[in-house]
Amino acid sequence: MEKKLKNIFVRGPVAAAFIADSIQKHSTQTGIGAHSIFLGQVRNDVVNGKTVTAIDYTTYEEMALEQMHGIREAIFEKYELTCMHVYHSLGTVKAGEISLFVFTSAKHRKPAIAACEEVVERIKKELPVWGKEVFEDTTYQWKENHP
Amino acid sequence: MEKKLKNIFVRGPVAAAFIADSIQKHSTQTGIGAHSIFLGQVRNDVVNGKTVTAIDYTTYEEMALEQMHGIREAIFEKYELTCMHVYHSLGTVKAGEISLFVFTSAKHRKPAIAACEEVVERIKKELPVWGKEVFEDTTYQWKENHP
Amino acid sequence: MKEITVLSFGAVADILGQSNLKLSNLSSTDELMQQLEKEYPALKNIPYAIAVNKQLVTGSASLEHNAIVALLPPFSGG
Amino acid sequence: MKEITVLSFGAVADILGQSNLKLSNLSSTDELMQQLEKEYPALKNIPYAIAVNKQLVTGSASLEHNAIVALLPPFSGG
Repeated sequence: MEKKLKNIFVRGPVAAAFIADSIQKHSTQTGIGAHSIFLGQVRNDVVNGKTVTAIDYTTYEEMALEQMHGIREAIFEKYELTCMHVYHSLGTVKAGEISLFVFTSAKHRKPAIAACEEVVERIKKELPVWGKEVFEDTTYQWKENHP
Repeated sequence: MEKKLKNIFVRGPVAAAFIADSIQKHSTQTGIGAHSIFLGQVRNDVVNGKTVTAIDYTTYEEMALEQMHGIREAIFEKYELTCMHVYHSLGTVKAGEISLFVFTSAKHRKPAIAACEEVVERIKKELPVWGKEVFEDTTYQWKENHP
Repeated sequence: MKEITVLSFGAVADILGQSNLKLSNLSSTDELMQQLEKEYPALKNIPYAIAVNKQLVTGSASLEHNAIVALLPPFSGG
Repeated sequence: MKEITVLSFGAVADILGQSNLKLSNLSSTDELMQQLEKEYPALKNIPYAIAVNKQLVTGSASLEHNAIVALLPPFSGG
Protein backbone atom coordinates (compact mmCIF):
# COMPACT_ATOMS: atom_id res chain seq x y z
CA MET A 1 0.00 0.00 0.00
CA GLU A 2 1.41 3.34 -1.03
CA LYS A 3 -1.46 5.47 0.13
CA LYS A 4 -1.09 7.30 3.40
CA LEU A 5 -3.93 6.30 5.69
CA LYS A 6 -5.18 8.65 8.37
CA ASN A 7 -5.07 7.11 11.82
CA ILE A 8 -8.30 7.09 13.83
CA PHE A 9 -7.24 5.05 16.85
CA VAL A 10 -6.38 6.43 20.26
CA ARG A 11 -5.21 4.56 23.37
CA GLY A 12 -7.85 4.51 26.08
CA PRO A 13 -10.88 6.80 26.33
CA VAL A 14 -11.52 10.00 24.40
CA ALA A 15 -11.34 12.85 26.94
CA ALA A 16 -13.93 15.64 27.06
CA ALA A 17 -11.05 18.14 26.92
CA PHE A 18 -9.88 16.58 23.64
CA ILE A 19 -13.38 17.05 22.22
CA ALA A 20 -13.40 20.68 23.38
CA ASP A 21 -10.04 21.25 21.67
CA SER A 22 -11.37 19.77 18.43
CA ILE A 23 -14.39 22.05 18.55
CA GLN A 24 -12.29 25.10 19.41
CA LYS A 25 -9.94 24.47 16.47
CA HIS A 26 -12.85 24.93 14.08
CA SER A 27 -13.50 28.51 15.19
CA THR A 28 -11.03 29.73 12.58
CA GLN A 29 -13.06 28.04 9.83
CA THR A 30 -15.70 30.70 9.61
CA GLY A 31 -17.35 29.13 6.57
CA ILE A 32 -18.70 26.40 8.85
CA GLY A 33 -22.27 26.85 10.04
CA ALA A 34 -23.00 23.47 11.61
CA HIS A 35 -21.20 20.75 13.50
CA SER A 36 -22.65 17.33 14.23
CA ILE A 37 -20.97 15.17 16.86
CA PHE A 38 -21.60 11.59 17.90
CA LEU A 39 -20.09 10.16 21.05
CA GLY A 40 -20.22 6.49 22.01
CA GLN A 41 -20.06 5.99 25.76
CA VAL A 42 -19.43 2.66 27.52
CA ARG A 43 -22.53 1.47 29.39
CA ASN A 44 -22.46 -0.58 32.55
CA ASP A 45 -24.93 -3.13 31.25
CA VAL A 46 -25.94 -5.93 33.59
CA VAL A 47 -25.73 -9.41 32.03
CA ASN A 48 -26.90 -12.36 34.10
CA GLY A 49 -26.43 -10.35 37.26
CA LYS A 50 -22.91 -9.20 36.43
CA THR A 51 -22.09 -5.59 35.63
CA VAL A 52 -19.89 -4.47 32.74
CA THR A 53 -17.14 -2.28 34.18
CA ALA A 54 -15.18 -1.62 30.99
CA ILE A 55 -14.80 -2.51 27.33
CA ASP A 56 -11.43 -3.59 26.01
CA TYR A 57 -11.17 -2.73 22.31
CA THR A 58 -8.97 -4.45 19.74
CA THR A 59 -8.77 -3.99 15.99
CA TYR A 60 -7.26 -5.34 12.82
CA GLU A 61 -5.67 -1.96 12.33
CA GLU A 62 -4.35 -2.19 8.77
CA MET A 63 -7.74 -3.32 7.49
CA ALA A 64 -9.70 -0.90 9.68
CA LEU A 65 -7.75 2.10 8.39
CA GLU A 66 -8.28 1.00 4.80
CA GLN A 67 -12.01 0.58 5.42
CA MET A 68 -12.15 3.98 7.12
CA HIS A 69 -10.34 5.55 4.19
CA GLY A 70 -13.02 4.19 1.85
CA ILE A 71 -15.81 5.42 4.12
CA ARG A 72 -14.24 8.88 4.28
CA GLU A 73 -13.95 9.12 0.50
CA ALA A 74 -17.55 7.98 -0.01
CA ILE A 75 -18.86 10.46 2.59
CA PHE A 76 -17.01 13.43 1.07
CA GLU A 77 -18.31 12.36 -2.33
CA LYS A 78 -21.89 12.20 -1.06
CA TYR A 79 -22.14 15.22 1.27
CA GLU A 80 -21.01 18.83 1.09
CA LEU A 81 -18.76 18.67 4.12
CA THR A 82 -16.07 21.04 5.27
CA CYS A 83 -14.37 18.44 7.42
CA MET A 84 -14.73 15.17 9.25
CA HIS A 85 -12.83 13.69 12.18
CA VAL A 86 -13.10 10.20 13.67
CA TYR A 87 -11.47 8.85 16.81
CA HIS A 88 -11.95 5.33 18.15
CA SER A 89 -10.49 3.97 21.36
CA LEU A 90 -8.29 0.90 21.64
CA GLY A 91 -7.58 -0.83 24.93
CA THR A 92 -9.58 -0.29 28.08
CA VAL A 93 -12.43 2.21 28.27
CA LYS A 94 -14.34 2.22 31.55
CA ALA A 95 -18.10 2.58 31.92
CA GLY A 96 -19.02 6.26 31.56
CA GLU A 97 -16.00 6.98 29.36
CA ILE A 98 -16.12 7.75 25.66
CA SER A 99 -14.87 5.27 23.06
CA LEU A 100 -16.02 6.82 19.78
CA PHE A 101 -15.98 10.44 18.63
CA VAL A 102 -17.31 11.31 15.18
CA PHE A 103 -17.29 14.98 14.20
CA THR A 104 -18.59 16.38 10.91
CA SER A 105 -18.80 20.03 9.91
CA ALA A 106 -20.46 21.78 6.98
CA LYS A 107 -21.80 25.10 5.82
CA HIS A 108 -25.36 23.93 6.47
CA ARG A 109 -26.82 21.60 9.06
CA LYS A 110 -28.34 18.90 6.86
CA PRO A 111 -25.12 17.51 5.35
CA ALA A 112 -23.32 17.73 8.71
CA ILE A 113 -26.08 15.78 10.49
CA ALA A 114 -26.66 13.19 7.75
CA ALA A 115 -22.94 12.54 7.24
CA CYS A 116 -22.32 12.09 10.95
CA GLU A 117 -25.09 9.53 11.27
CA GLU A 118 -23.95 7.62 8.20
CA VAL A 119 -20.34 7.53 9.38
CA VAL A 120 -21.41 6.15 12.76
CA GLU A 121 -23.49 3.42 11.12
CA ARG A 122 -20.71 2.47 8.73
CA ILE A 123 -18.08 2.41 11.49
CA LYS A 124 -20.21 0.03 13.56
CA LYS A 125 -20.92 -2.19 10.58
CA GLU A 126 -17.71 -2.12 8.57
CA LEU A 127 -14.71 -1.53 10.81
CA PRO A 128 -12.93 -4.63 12.09
CA VAL A 129 -13.01 -3.61 15.75
CA TRP A 130 -14.05 -5.79 18.66
CA GLY A 131 -15.19 -4.84 22.11
CA LYS A 132 -14.65 -7.23 24.99
CA GLU A 133 -17.11 -6.42 27.77
CA VAL A 134 -15.29 -6.99 31.04
CA PHE A 135 -17.28 -7.71 34.22
CA GLU A 136 -16.39 -6.86 37.83
CA ASP A 137 -15.04 -10.38 38.40
CA THR A 138 -12.72 -10.04 35.33
CA THR A 139 -14.75 -12.52 33.27
CA TYR A 140 -15.85 -11.13 29.90
CA GLN A 141 -18.09 -11.51 26.89
CA TRP A 142 -17.67 -10.25 23.34
CA LYS A 143 -19.84 -7.25 22.68
CA GLU A 144 -22.54 -7.38 20.02
CA ASN A 145 -23.63 -4.18 18.37
CA HIS A 146 -27.24 -3.12 18.64
CA PRO A 147 -28.67 -2.85 15.12
CA MET B 1 -48.19 30.62 34.16
CA GLU B 2 -47.54 28.38 37.10
CA LYS B 3 -45.25 25.94 35.37
CA LYS B 4 -41.53 26.41 35.88
CA LEU B 5 -39.86 26.72 32.49
CA LYS B 6 -36.28 25.65 32.00
CA ASN B 7 -34.10 28.43 30.65
CA ILE B 8 -32.15 27.76 27.46
CA PHE B 9 -30.67 31.20 26.82
CA VAL B 10 -27.09 32.21 27.50
CA ARG B 11 -25.45 35.60 26.99
CA GLY B 12 -22.93 35.58 24.15
CA PRO B 13 -21.35 32.50 22.56
CA VAL B 14 -21.34 28.94 23.90
CA ALA B 15 -17.74 28.16 24.86
CA ALA B 16 -16.03 24.89 23.93
CA ALA B 17 -15.11 24.45 27.59
CA PHE B 18 -18.79 24.63 28.53
CA ILE B 19 -19.54 21.87 26.02
CA ALA B 20 -16.71 19.76 27.48
CA ASP B 21 -18.13 20.23 30.98
CA SER B 22 -21.57 19.15 29.80
CA ILE B 23 -20.10 16.00 28.24
CA GLN B 24 -17.98 15.26 31.30
CA LYS B 25 -20.99 15.52 33.62
CA HIS B 26 -22.61 12.61 31.81
CA SER B 27 -19.80 10.20 32.70
CA THR B 28 -21.61 9.34 35.92
CA GLN B 29 -24.67 8.26 33.95
CA THR B 30 -23.32 4.89 32.96
CA GLY B 31 -26.62 3.78 31.42
CA ILE B 32 -25.95 6.15 28.53
CA GLY B 33 -24.44 4.58 25.42
CA ALA B 34 -24.75 7.40 22.90
CA HIS B 35 -24.64 11.17 22.80
CA SER B 36 -25.63 13.26 19.82
CA ILE B 37 -24.56 16.90 19.71
CA PHE B 38 -25.42 19.67 17.29
CA LEU B 39 -23.54 22.96 17.28
CA GLY B 40 -24.55 25.99 15.27
CA GLN B 41 -21.58 28.20 14.41
CA VAL B 42 -21.79 31.74 13.04
CA ARG B 43 -20.56 31.94 9.43
CA ASN B 44 -18.87 34.94 7.90
CA ASP B 45 -21.11 34.94 4.85
CA VAL B 46 -20.44 37.55 2.20
CA VAL B 47 -23.54 39.46 1.05
CA ASN B 48 -23.16 41.98 -1.77
CA GLY B 49 -19.47 42.24 -1.06
CA LYS B 50 -19.86 42.79 2.69
CA THR B 51 -18.80 40.20 5.25
CA VAL B 52 -20.88 39.15 8.25
CA THR B 53 -18.73 39.62 11.35
CA ALA B 54 -21.29 38.62 14.00
CA ILE B 55 -24.91 37.76 14.64
CA ASP B 56 -26.83 39.62 17.30
CA TYR B 57 -29.61 37.39 18.68
CA THR B 58 -32.84 38.56 20.29
CA THR B 59 -35.85 36.58 21.43
CA TYR B 60 -39.36 36.84 22.75
CA GLU B 61 -38.19 34.96 25.79
CA GLU B 62 -41.48 34.13 27.53
CA MET B 63 -42.90 32.63 24.36
CA ALA B 64 -39.66 30.92 23.35
CA LEU B 65 -39.39 29.12 26.69
CA GLU B 66 -42.98 27.96 26.45
CA GLN B 67 -42.39 26.69 22.92
CA MET B 68 -39.21 24.94 24.03
CA HIS B 69 -41.07 23.34 26.93
CA GLY B 70 -43.57 21.89 24.46
CA ILE B 71 -40.81 20.65 22.16
CA ARG B 72 -39.04 19.00 25.10
CA GLU B 73 -42.18 17.21 26.22
CA ALA B 74 -42.93 15.99 22.70
CA ILE B 75 -39.37 14.73 22.22
CA PHE B 76 -39.30 12.80 25.49
CA GLU B 77 -42.67 11.33 24.58
CA LYS B 78 -41.41 10.24 21.15
CA TYR B 79 -37.87 9.00 21.86
CA GLU B 80 -36.29 6.87 24.58
CA LEU B 81 -33.93 9.53 25.82
CA THR B 82 -31.93 9.71 29.01
CA CYS B 83 -31.50 13.45 28.83
CA MET B 84 -31.55 16.50 26.63
CA HIS B 85 -29.93 19.90 26.97
CA VAL B 86 -30.37 22.99 24.81
CA TYR B 87 -28.47 26.27 24.95
CA HIS B 88 -29.06 29.19 22.61
CA SER B 89 -27.08 32.42 22.59
CA LEU B 90 -28.55 35.89 22.98
CA GLY B 91 -26.64 39.06 22.13
CA THR B 92 -23.52 39.13 20.02
CA VAL B 93 -21.89 35.97 18.70
CA LYS B 94 -18.93 36.53 16.40
CA ALA B 95 -18.15 34.54 13.24
CA GLY B 96 -16.54 31.24 14.25
CA GLU B 97 -18.29 31.20 17.63
CA ILE B 98 -21.08 28.85 18.64
CA SER B 99 -24.65 30.09 19.07
CA LEU B 100 -26.61 26.83 19.47
CA PHE B 101 -25.77 23.69 21.44
CA VAL B 102 -28.22 20.77 21.41
CA PHE B 103 -27.21 17.67 23.34
CA THR B 104 -29.24 14.44 23.54
CA SER B 105 -28.26 11.22 25.27
CA ALA B 106 -29.76 7.75 25.24
CA LYS B 107 -28.99 4.12 25.86
CA HIS B 108 -28.77 3.48 22.11
CA ARG B 109 -27.60 5.64 19.25
CA LYS B 110 -30.75 5.82 17.12
CA PRO B 111 -32.98 7.73 19.55
CA ALA B 112 -30.13 10.05 20.54
CA ILE B 113 -29.37 10.91 16.89
CA ALA B 114 -32.99 11.22 15.73
CA ALA B 115 -34.03 13.32 18.73
CA CYS B 116 -31.10 15.71 18.31
CA GLU B 117 -31.92 16.31 14.67
CA GLU B 118 -35.60 16.83 15.38
CA VAL B 119 -34.89 19.28 18.21
CA VAL B 120 -32.60 21.33 15.95
CA GLU B 121 -35.23 21.48 13.21
CA ARG B 122 -37.98 22.46 15.64
CA ILE B 123 -35.81 25.12 17.32
CA LYS B 124 -35.09 26.74 13.97
CA LYS B 125 -38.71 26.60 12.91
CA GLU B 126 -40.64 27.23 16.11
CA LEU B 127 -38.63 29.36 18.52
CA PRO B 128 -39.21 33.11 18.34
CA VAL B 129 -35.55 34.03 18.02
CA TRP B 130 -34.08 36.47 15.52
CA GLY B 131 -30.55 36.82 14.28
CA LYS B 132 -29.30 40.16 13.04
CA GLU B 133 -26.33 39.65 10.73
CA VAL B 134 -23.95 42.50 11.37
CA PHE B 135 -21.43 43.51 8.68
CA GLU B 136 -17.97 45.02 9.11
CA ASP B 137 -19.34 48.52 8.51
CA THR B 138 -21.98 48.03 11.29
CA THR B 139 -24.85 47.83 8.80
CA TYR B 140 -26.97 44.70 9.19
CA GLN B 141 -29.59 42.43 7.70
CA TRP B 142 -32.05 40.06 9.36
CA LYS B 143 -30.93 36.48 9.02
CA GLU B 144 -33.09 33.99 7.16
CA ASN B 145 -32.82 30.33 8.04
CA HIS B 146 -31.77 27.87 5.38
CA PRO B 147 -34.57 25.30 4.97
CA MET C 1 -60.99 51.09 28.96
CA LYS C 2 -59.51 48.15 27.07
CA GLU C 3 -55.71 48.28 26.88
CA ILE C 4 -53.37 46.02 24.99
CA THR C 5 -49.61 45.71 24.73
CA VAL C 6 -47.97 45.26 21.35
CA LEU C 7 -44.51 43.67 21.33
CA SER C 8 -42.51 43.74 18.14
CA PHE C 9 -39.31 42.02 17.13
CA GLY C 10 -36.68 41.93 14.44
CA ALA C 11 -37.60 43.65 11.19
CA VAL C 12 -41.03 44.62 12.59
CA ALA C 13 -39.43 46.45 15.52
CA ASP C 14 -37.17 48.24 13.03
CA ILE C 15 -40.24 49.56 11.19
CA LEU C 16 -42.15 50.53 14.32
CA GLY C 17 -39.04 52.13 15.80
CA GLN C 18 -39.89 50.58 19.15
CA SER C 19 -40.49 47.14 20.57
CA ASN C 20 -43.23 47.90 23.10
CA LEU C 21 -46.42 49.86 22.40
CA LYS C 22 -49.53 50.38 24.55
CA LEU C 23 -52.75 50.82 22.61
CA SER C 24 -56.38 51.23 23.63
CA ASN C 25 -59.80 50.30 22.35
CA LEU C 26 -58.90 47.73 19.75
CA SER C 27 -61.21 44.76 19.66
CA SER C 28 -59.36 42.42 17.29
CA THR C 29 -55.97 41.71 15.75
CA ASP C 30 -57.38 42.73 12.37
CA GLU C 31 -58.27 46.14 13.71
CA LEU C 32 -54.84 46.44 15.29
CA MET C 33 -53.11 45.54 12.03
CA GLN C 34 -55.16 48.05 10.05
CA GLN C 35 -54.20 50.79 12.47
CA LEU C 36 -50.51 49.85 12.49
CA GLU C 37 -50.25 49.43 8.73
CA LYS C 38 -51.86 52.83 8.28
CA GLU C 39 -49.31 54.41 10.59
CA TYR C 40 -46.37 52.30 9.37
CA PRO C 41 -47.01 51.46 5.68
CA ALA C 42 -43.70 49.55 5.41
CA LEU C 43 -45.32 46.84 7.55
CA LYS C 44 -47.36 45.77 4.53
CA ASN C 45 -44.20 44.73 2.72
CA ILE C 46 -42.80 42.25 5.20
CA PRO C 47 -44.03 38.89 6.41
CA TYR C 48 -44.87 38.44 10.07
CA ALA C 49 -46.99 36.22 12.27
CA ILE C 50 -49.09 37.30 15.23
CA ALA C 51 -49.21 35.80 18.69
CA VAL C 52 -51.79 36.74 21.31
CA ASN C 53 -50.71 35.90 24.83
CA LYS C 54 -47.86 33.80 23.41
CA GLN C 55 -50.13 31.70 21.19
CA LEU C 56 -49.84 32.04 17.43
CA VAL C 57 -53.15 33.05 15.87
CA THR C 58 -54.36 32.56 12.31
CA GLY C 59 -57.00 34.88 10.92
CA SER C 60 -58.32 37.59 13.20
CA ALA C 61 -58.47 37.07 16.96
CA SER C 62 -60.45 39.10 19.46
CA LEU C 63 -58.46 41.00 22.06
CA GLU C 64 -59.25 41.03 25.76
CA HIS C 65 -58.17 43.73 28.16
CA ASN C 66 -54.43 43.35 28.91
CA ALA C 67 -53.83 41.12 25.93
CA ILE C 68 -50.23 40.91 24.80
CA VAL C 69 -49.94 40.92 21.03
CA ALA C 70 -46.59 40.01 19.52
CA LEU C 71 -45.60 40.77 15.92
CA LEU C 72 -43.18 38.08 14.83
CA PRO C 73 -41.15 38.19 11.62
CA PRO C 74 -39.82 34.83 10.35
CA PHE C 75 -37.75 33.14 13.05
CA SER C 76 -34.04 32.81 12.46
CA GLY C 77 -32.58 31.25 15.57
CA GLY C 78 -29.84 28.67 15.64
CA MET D 1 6.90 -23.64 -0.39
CA LYS D 2 3.68 -21.64 -0.12
CA GLU D 3 3.31 -19.91 3.24
CA ILE D 4 0.35 -17.99 4.59
CA THR D 5 -0.32 -16.00 7.73
CA VAL D 6 -3.58 -16.41 9.62
CA LEU D 7 -4.66 -13.55 11.85
CA SER D 8 -7.51 -14.10 14.25
CA PHE D 9 -9.47 -11.69 16.41
CA GLY D 10 -12.03 -11.56 19.18
CA ALA D 11 -13.88 -14.81 19.85
CA VAL D 12 -11.95 -16.59 17.07
CA ALA D 13 -8.62 -15.76 18.70
CA ASP D 14 -10.02 -17.07 22.00
CA ILE D 15 -10.72 -20.43 20.35
CA LEU D 16 -7.40 -20.63 18.51
CA GLY D 17 -5.52 -19.54 21.65
CA GLN D 18 -3.36 -17.28 19.51
CA SER D 19 -3.83 -14.42 17.11
CA ASN D 20 -1.08 -15.14 14.58
CA LEU D 21 -0.47 -18.49 12.88
CA LYS D 22 1.89 -19.42 10.02
CA LEU D 23 0.67 -22.27 7.83
CA SER D 24 2.04 -23.93 4.70
CA ASN D 25 0.73 -25.59 1.59
CA LEU D 26 -2.88 -24.48 1.67
CA SER D 27 -4.30 -23.54 -1.68
CA SER D 28 -7.65 -22.01 -0.70
CA THR D 29 -9.59 -20.52 2.18
CA ASP D 30 -11.89 -23.58 2.12
CA GLU D 31 -8.94 -25.86 2.67
CA LEU D 32 -7.69 -23.60 5.46
CA MET D 33 -11.08 -23.61 7.19
CA GLN D 34 -11.36 -27.40 6.98
CA GLN D 35 -7.97 -27.77 8.61
CA LEU D 36 -8.69 -25.21 11.33
CA GLU D 37 -12.16 -26.56 12.12
CA LYS D 38 -10.72 -30.02 12.44
CA GLU D 39 -8.12 -28.79 14.90
CA TYR D 40 -10.45 -26.35 16.69
CA PRO D 41 -13.99 -27.79 16.46
CA ALA D 42 -15.45 -24.88 18.48
CA LEU D 43 -14.84 -22.73 15.40
CA LYS D 44 -17.83 -24.38 13.75
CA ASN D 45 -20.14 -22.89 16.36
CA ILE D 46 -19.36 -19.21 15.93
CA PRO D 47 -19.92 -16.82 13.06
CA TYR D 48 -16.95 -15.22 11.39
CA ALA D 49 -16.04 -13.64 8.08
CA ILE D 50 -12.79 -14.10 6.17
CA ALA D 51 -10.57 -11.44 4.67
CA VAL D 52 -7.65 -12.20 2.36
CA ASN D 53 -5.12 -9.39 2.20
CA LYS D 54 -7.60 -7.10 3.96
CA GLN D 55 -10.41 -7.76 1.45
CA LEU D 56 -13.50 -9.62 2.61
CA VAL D 57 -14.09 -12.77 0.55
CA THR D 58 -17.30 -14.68 0.00
CA GLY D 59 -17.13 -18.36 -0.89
CA SER D 60 -13.69 -19.90 -1.25
CA ALA D 61 -10.72 -17.84 -2.38
CA SER D 62 -7.38 -19.13 -3.64
CA LEU D 63 -4.34 -18.30 -1.56
CA GLU D 64 -1.09 -16.98 -2.96
CA HIS D 65 2.27 -17.25 -1.25
CA ASN D 66 2.47 -14.75 1.64
CA ALA D 67 -1.30 -14.24 1.72
CA ILE D 68 -2.64 -12.80 4.95
CA VAL D 69 -5.90 -14.42 5.95
CA ALA D 70 -7.92 -12.79 8.72
CA LEU D 71 -10.70 -14.53 10.65
CA LEU D 72 -13.17 -11.87 11.70
CA PRO D 73 -16.01 -12.43 14.15
CA PRO D 74 -18.89 -9.91 14.00
CA PHE D 75 -17.58 -6.38 14.44
CA SER D 76 -18.51 -4.54 17.60
CA GLY D 77 -16.74 -1.21 17.48
CA GLY D 78 -18.17 2.10 18.63
